[in-house]
Amino acid sequence: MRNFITPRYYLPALMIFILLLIPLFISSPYILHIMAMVLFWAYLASAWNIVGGFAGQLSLGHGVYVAAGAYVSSLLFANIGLSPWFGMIIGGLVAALLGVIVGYPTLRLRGAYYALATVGFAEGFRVILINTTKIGSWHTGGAEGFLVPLLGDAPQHMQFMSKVPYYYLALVLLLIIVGFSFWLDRSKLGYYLTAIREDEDAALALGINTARAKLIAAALSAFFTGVGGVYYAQLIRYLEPNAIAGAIMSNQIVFLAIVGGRGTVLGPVIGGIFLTIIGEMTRILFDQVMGLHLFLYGIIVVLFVIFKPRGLIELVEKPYEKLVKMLNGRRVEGAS
Amino acid sequence: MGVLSSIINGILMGGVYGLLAMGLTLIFGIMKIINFAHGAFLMVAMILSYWLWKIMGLDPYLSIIIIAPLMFLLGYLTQRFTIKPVLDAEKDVREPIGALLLTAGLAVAIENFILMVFGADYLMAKTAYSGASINISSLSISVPRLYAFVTSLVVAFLFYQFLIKTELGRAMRATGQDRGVALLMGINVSKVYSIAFGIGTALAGLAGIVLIPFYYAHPSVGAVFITKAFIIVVLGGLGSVHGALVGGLIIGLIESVAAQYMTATWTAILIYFAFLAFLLLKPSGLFGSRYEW
Amino acid sequence: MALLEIDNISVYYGEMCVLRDVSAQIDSGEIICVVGANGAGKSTLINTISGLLKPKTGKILFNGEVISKLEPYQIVEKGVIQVPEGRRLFPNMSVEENLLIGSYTPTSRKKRKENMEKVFTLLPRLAERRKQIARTMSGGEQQMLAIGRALMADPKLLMLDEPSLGLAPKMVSHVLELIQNIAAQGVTILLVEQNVYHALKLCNRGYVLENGSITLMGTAEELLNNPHVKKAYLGL
Amino acid sequence: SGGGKSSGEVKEIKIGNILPLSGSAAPVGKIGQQARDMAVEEINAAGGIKSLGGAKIKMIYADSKGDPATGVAEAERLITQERVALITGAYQSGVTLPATEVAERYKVPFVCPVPSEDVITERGFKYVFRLAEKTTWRNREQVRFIQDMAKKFGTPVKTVALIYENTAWGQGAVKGWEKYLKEAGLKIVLKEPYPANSSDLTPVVLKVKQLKPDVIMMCSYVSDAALLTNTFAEHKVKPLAFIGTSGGFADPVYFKTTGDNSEYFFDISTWEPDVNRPFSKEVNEKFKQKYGYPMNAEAVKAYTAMYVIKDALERAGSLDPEAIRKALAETKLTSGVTQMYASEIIFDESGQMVNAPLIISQFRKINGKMERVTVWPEKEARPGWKPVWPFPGWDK
Amino acid sequence: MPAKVLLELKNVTIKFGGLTAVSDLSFKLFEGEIVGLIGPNGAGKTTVFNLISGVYRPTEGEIYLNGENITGLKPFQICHRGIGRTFQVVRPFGGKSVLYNVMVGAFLRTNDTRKSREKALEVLQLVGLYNKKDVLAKNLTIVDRKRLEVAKALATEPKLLLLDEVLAGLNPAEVDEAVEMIRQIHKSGITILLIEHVLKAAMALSQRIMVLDYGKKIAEGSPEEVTSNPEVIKAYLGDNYGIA
Ligand SMILES: Nc1ncnc2c1ncn2[C@@H]1O[C@H](COP(=O)(O)OP(=O)(O)OP(=O)(O)O)[C@@H](O)[C@H]1O
Ligand SMILES: Nc1ncnc2c1ncn2[C@@H]1O[C@H](COP(=O)(O)OP(=O)(O)OP(=O)(O)O)[C@@H](O)[C@H]1O
Ligand SMILES: CC(C)C[C@H](N)C(=O)O
Ligand SMILES: [Mg+2]
Ligand SMILES: [Mg+2]
Repeated sequence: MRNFITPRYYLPALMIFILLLIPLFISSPYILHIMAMVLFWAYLASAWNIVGGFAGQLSLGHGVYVAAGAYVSSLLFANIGLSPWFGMIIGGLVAALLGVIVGYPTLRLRGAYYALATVGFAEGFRVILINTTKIGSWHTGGAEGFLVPLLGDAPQHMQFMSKVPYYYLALVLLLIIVGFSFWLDRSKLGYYLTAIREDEDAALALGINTARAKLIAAALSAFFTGVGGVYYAQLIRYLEPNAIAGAIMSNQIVFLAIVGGRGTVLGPVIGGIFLTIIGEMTRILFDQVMGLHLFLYGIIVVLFVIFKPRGLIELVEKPYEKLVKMLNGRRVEGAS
Repeated sequence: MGVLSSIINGILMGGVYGLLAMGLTLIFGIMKIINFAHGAFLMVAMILSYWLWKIMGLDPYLSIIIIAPLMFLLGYLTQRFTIKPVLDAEKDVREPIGALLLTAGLAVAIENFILMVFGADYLMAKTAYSGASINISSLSISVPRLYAFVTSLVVAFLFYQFLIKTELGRAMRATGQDRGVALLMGINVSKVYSIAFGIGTALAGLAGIVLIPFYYAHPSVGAVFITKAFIIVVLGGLGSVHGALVGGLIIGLIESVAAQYMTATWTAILIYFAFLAFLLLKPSGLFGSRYEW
Repeated sequence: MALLEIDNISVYYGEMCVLRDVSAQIDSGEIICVVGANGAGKSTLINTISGLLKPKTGKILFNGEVISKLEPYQIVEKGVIQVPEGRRLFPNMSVEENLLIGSYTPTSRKKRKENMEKVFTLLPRLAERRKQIARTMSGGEQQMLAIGRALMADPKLLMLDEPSLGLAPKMVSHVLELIQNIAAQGVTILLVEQNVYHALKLCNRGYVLENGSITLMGTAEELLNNPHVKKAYLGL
Repeated sequence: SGGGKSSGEVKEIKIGNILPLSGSAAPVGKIGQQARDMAVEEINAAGGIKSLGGAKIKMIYADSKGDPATGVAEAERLITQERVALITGAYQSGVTLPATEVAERYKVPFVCPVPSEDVITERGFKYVFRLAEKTTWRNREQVRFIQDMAKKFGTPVKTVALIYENTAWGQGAVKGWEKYLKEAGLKIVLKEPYPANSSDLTPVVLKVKQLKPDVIMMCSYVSDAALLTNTFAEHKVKPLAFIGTSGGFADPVYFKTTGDNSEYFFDISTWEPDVNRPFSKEVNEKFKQKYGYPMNAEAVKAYTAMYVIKDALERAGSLDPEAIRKALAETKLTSGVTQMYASEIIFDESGQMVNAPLIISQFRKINGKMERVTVWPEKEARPGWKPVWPFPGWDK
Repeated sequence: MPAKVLLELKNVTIKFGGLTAVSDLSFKLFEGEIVGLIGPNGAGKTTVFNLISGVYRPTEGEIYLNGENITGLKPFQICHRGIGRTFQVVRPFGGKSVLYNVMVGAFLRTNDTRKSREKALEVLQLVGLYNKKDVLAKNLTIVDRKRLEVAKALATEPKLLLLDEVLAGLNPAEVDEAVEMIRQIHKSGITILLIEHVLKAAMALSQRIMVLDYGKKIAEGSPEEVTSNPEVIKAYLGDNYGIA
């Protein structure tokens, strides 16, 4: 029991506590909306990290899973009134299925071949979404996009007029994925994925069914990403194939994870939070001059990569360790 | 007749795609970096070429003598001052993901810089031959595309000779196979990287120049071509120069001929999924070495 | 004046000191052997001379000139050539291309034809296999090629890092013979070997490197008779 | 929510504007911004909003990047952070759809000058007002034009090829075309969507050439519009008529990139520089002076929108969103510069402007320069000009 | 000795394009043996390992483990059935610690992280890497990498261990240590097949030696028998063999 009052436990707890309290101090729906988006992006980056970081498979097509989750849950919601809460599970499962479908043919692909194959798949999927206006009698909107019906305040259908519930929902999702990553990092599967990332042939020789491990990783990653898609659908309430399944979405997810530090538990979270806030700030502060804000954003990414090639996690890890040490020291002193 | 026309058009366009893919495959083969800024460089060259034509009346093909060296320099400096530090930090990594991300960041910065400075207009050099076509009975062959195709072939040939025959070309290939040992051969690896990136960028520039008489430049024009170039490079086999050209021709042909039998949007789907199916059979592309990866 | 002079160098990987105050010198025409346990720092020493690693303190002189601040390619241009541990050929290039790359430096390029002839007479196997892709060759052939490639650079100082590693006994004697032949042509040689007995038989002088420091040096004979060497490296 | 203060203390009125200011639609976003700025400068220079004590309008621009999610975030920000009185935008229907929903939720009026997707005003929203015509209205007029020409010139039109970009806008257009062409008894021989921003449209053109349709109708943004036009020229495709659907064909850049190739093409829009309406010439001239190129219909709608808003603010006399909404709903503008767009501006129940004036222009080379010449309907036509029908061919 | 046959190769052949790397090879390994596999460079030794461990599928012939036909099984399936191997070109998971590397192997027999760690530490003791358990694998020297290679394979609790030149690059003193280590492993009940060019060690360890040349078995027998076989001397040892 004593262990639980070490900084290693109470610092994260403190962080979570602060995150929980934020809505009490911020009333601006816009800021809450942005903060929900920030947490949401951190969540997506973490979900990607399962396959892109731990297993080292650079997927550049994760938008597909966001879209799958979003479309499946929204279609079920609009057509048979299925609550997106259930849609989350079904959307996630469908995304996971897609993850396996993409994962299977790409099993033998390594490195850049895999990365670019996922680009091809995602593009193909996006074009299909654009070209499909109906699935059976269900209207999907094609390129016109799909408007998620607005019910007003309907918590049972994941719709709220206030931003606070969205914020908490994003926070919960993020905590779940971080908890999962933390577990994964220490589990057999995590060890296996890391081994595959480092050297797939050697992993095979150690009895690892690399194909299965990769498919499990792909399915898990796609599942969580798909769940994120369901959230996105209810937050934005409009699904547009280019925006949701396009390269911008897919690349953004990867950006965040890598800038933060891929293959680590908290790297993608940090990347998601940092970059999203920076992107938002530059856009708001510099959108008078056409292009300026994205120019600055690009430059900032470039500088991050040059100066912190292993990810922003480096920036946070050391001071955090120091802080833990310091607090630890003080506790010991205090105890004596 | 229609099919013949579309075959010809597919081949002509395919050559240009191949030219663009060649630079991408070169950079990958030697530095193991997927260069996401390739499309942005294409765009920069198109815009430069346009302005040279617009202000000085310089024919785009003549502007090669100015733009190719300029693009080379741009690539050279980009590698020297941005990619090199990242690569140095990722020395023992097989695939420098950081460098990949860096090029993606650069792409965003370059595109938006051009947007800031030159605005978002759609620019095209309407040269005398821009709309011209050679008509043989009902067959018409677009002159600017023919020029572009011929240029692509010539450049591909010269470039291939350069890689195979010259000292520097050999050094570049050697560096691509093992950069650690290349050092021990007296090769200045970081300079070779800069040159490779410079040449890759210049190739993107050439693709831009041959496009500008019949295609519109704007800050995000790179996006129109880059995904195609990615697919082509993988199809041909990463790092394979002739693979890039053949891949370009294949994609050009499918795009053009298949569109006669289905809508143009479905050809896109066909291309992407045929590509995946192909990779299933041949995971390292047409001419890629499975030993490389 | 010594051809190569290593003056009190220390080399680190990060925080870890791998070579500590190492000094050594090699005169023109000598065959020098460095022996030492695994992990003693032998490869590190060679890589530092080649410029792949930079000493934290101390310096290295070649022909009286400080080279420890130069880039690897500049050092190669001076004629300091290494045959790296584990051969490291360019796997997808032919035998011939591997050799051509060997003579990349401007000075060696001039003598390319003549050196190629020399390599082919020394290693007739390579002449037979000119067009074979390096990766498809057997271990022994690959080692031949690695040495031939180094010879193409017209070395003044040739450093070989465990050239007999993984070779069948018959091959080992062959390679060591070859080294002797090369030396006979006036190339100074720095040899790192686990096959201590064979190596010392071959060379004039030797250094024993242990835990990053030179603990012993002397003529081959002295070392062969040294009780510590006998026990630790010859297994006698 | 909104910035409801009493009129006495109002010094400036913030208006939020969501536009694509980066990405591939940035050029059109920029024109929209310029047109709005010019109008606001005029309004402020003329003493601002008098019923609010001469309060000045302050424009706040937000870049949607053409991305719906960004559009939503910006709508949230404009409303809750900037506390704008109302919003205009968002050029693309795809961004407008979710962004207007945000406004509806906060009960902040949203004026849409350009986006034409039908459904925007068909969702029962109360705070969304659209100045633009619906996409299908254009289709209806285009078909009427074809029938009219066929009769007038005695050239029967039987077959039509539809070429459209595969986006919200294009897919919306094709629905209208199908409906009205069917009603008119015309046969669609080709329905060809293509991916927006194509690298090569030759395959599409070759396909059309094979089928030899009587009329070719197109729906494209400028890069594809120009590419199509030039490729048709290269392959000398010769139907009775080429008809564009505004957007790219109405973009000032279009002439620059197509040159003579576009001569004799038709386009549908709501405004043309030569249109016979009050204020048209003057405003366009001023715009040309200021920015170096003429207005297009979308610029005019953006410009007009600011005057519609001004009028509503004057009548509302307050920044209370409910008051503004009510004023907008009661708009009945029949005088002033808005005349250049429509002689009468009224919104129906759904917030849709009724009777948006649609006209057809033909591209003609006059004194060595390409111009858009209004040719239909006859009463709006440039005096002395008539449609050239059928398409005379490429060897001109 | 009525020992049980653990592994049997029956007429195994593999061709790479025109090259027959292993040709009509048959042999048996009995439970509890240490057998040496020697031969000139390129004779096909490593290829035999790759065949047994499932990296390659034989063009012809079958492979049996404990009487079960394992021909064509995937490497991981074969590992599950109890064959561990090391690679001639060592392949550590470079970016991870020594302990992490070995735990990956240990996870084959458990799902529990704690148990896997215990097993890994035990193995590290055995191979003498315990003190370096937290070092990143890529920073190990060649010997230590070879030890790690053995440790990883051992952690999978194999019945049969295939060792590919684990002694190469060691000096005589180190060879002695390593030989001792292999004996320990053998003692713990593991059957061993080893490829080795360091003849002294191969002879000291092996109860039986097979000699491969051009993919064919040219000799088999006790170390003494084999090394005095003229064919072996000609193909492998060379005429001036026998100095050290
Ligand atoms: N890249 C590296 N980073 C950190 N430490 C390293 C690195 N490379 C080698 N070392 C360490 O430096 C020491 C010396 O290594 P070196 O390779 O020079 O030894 P060696 O004498 O050549 O051994 P071997 O006979 O195994 O080749 C070893 O302890 C090794 O673990
Ligand atoms: N995948 C492959 N493709 C083509 N040839 C191969 C392949 N693997 C091995 N070979 C060839 O098969 C032959 C046997 O190789 P192998 O690696 O088994 O030799 P070895 O006996 O282990 O030699 P060494 O003692 O040098 O390690 C060699 O000629 C080699 O080039
Ligand atoms: C081009 C415009 C007339 C159409 C508008 N951009 C839309 O998306 O609805
Ligand atoms: Mg070494
Ligand atoms: Mg072997």
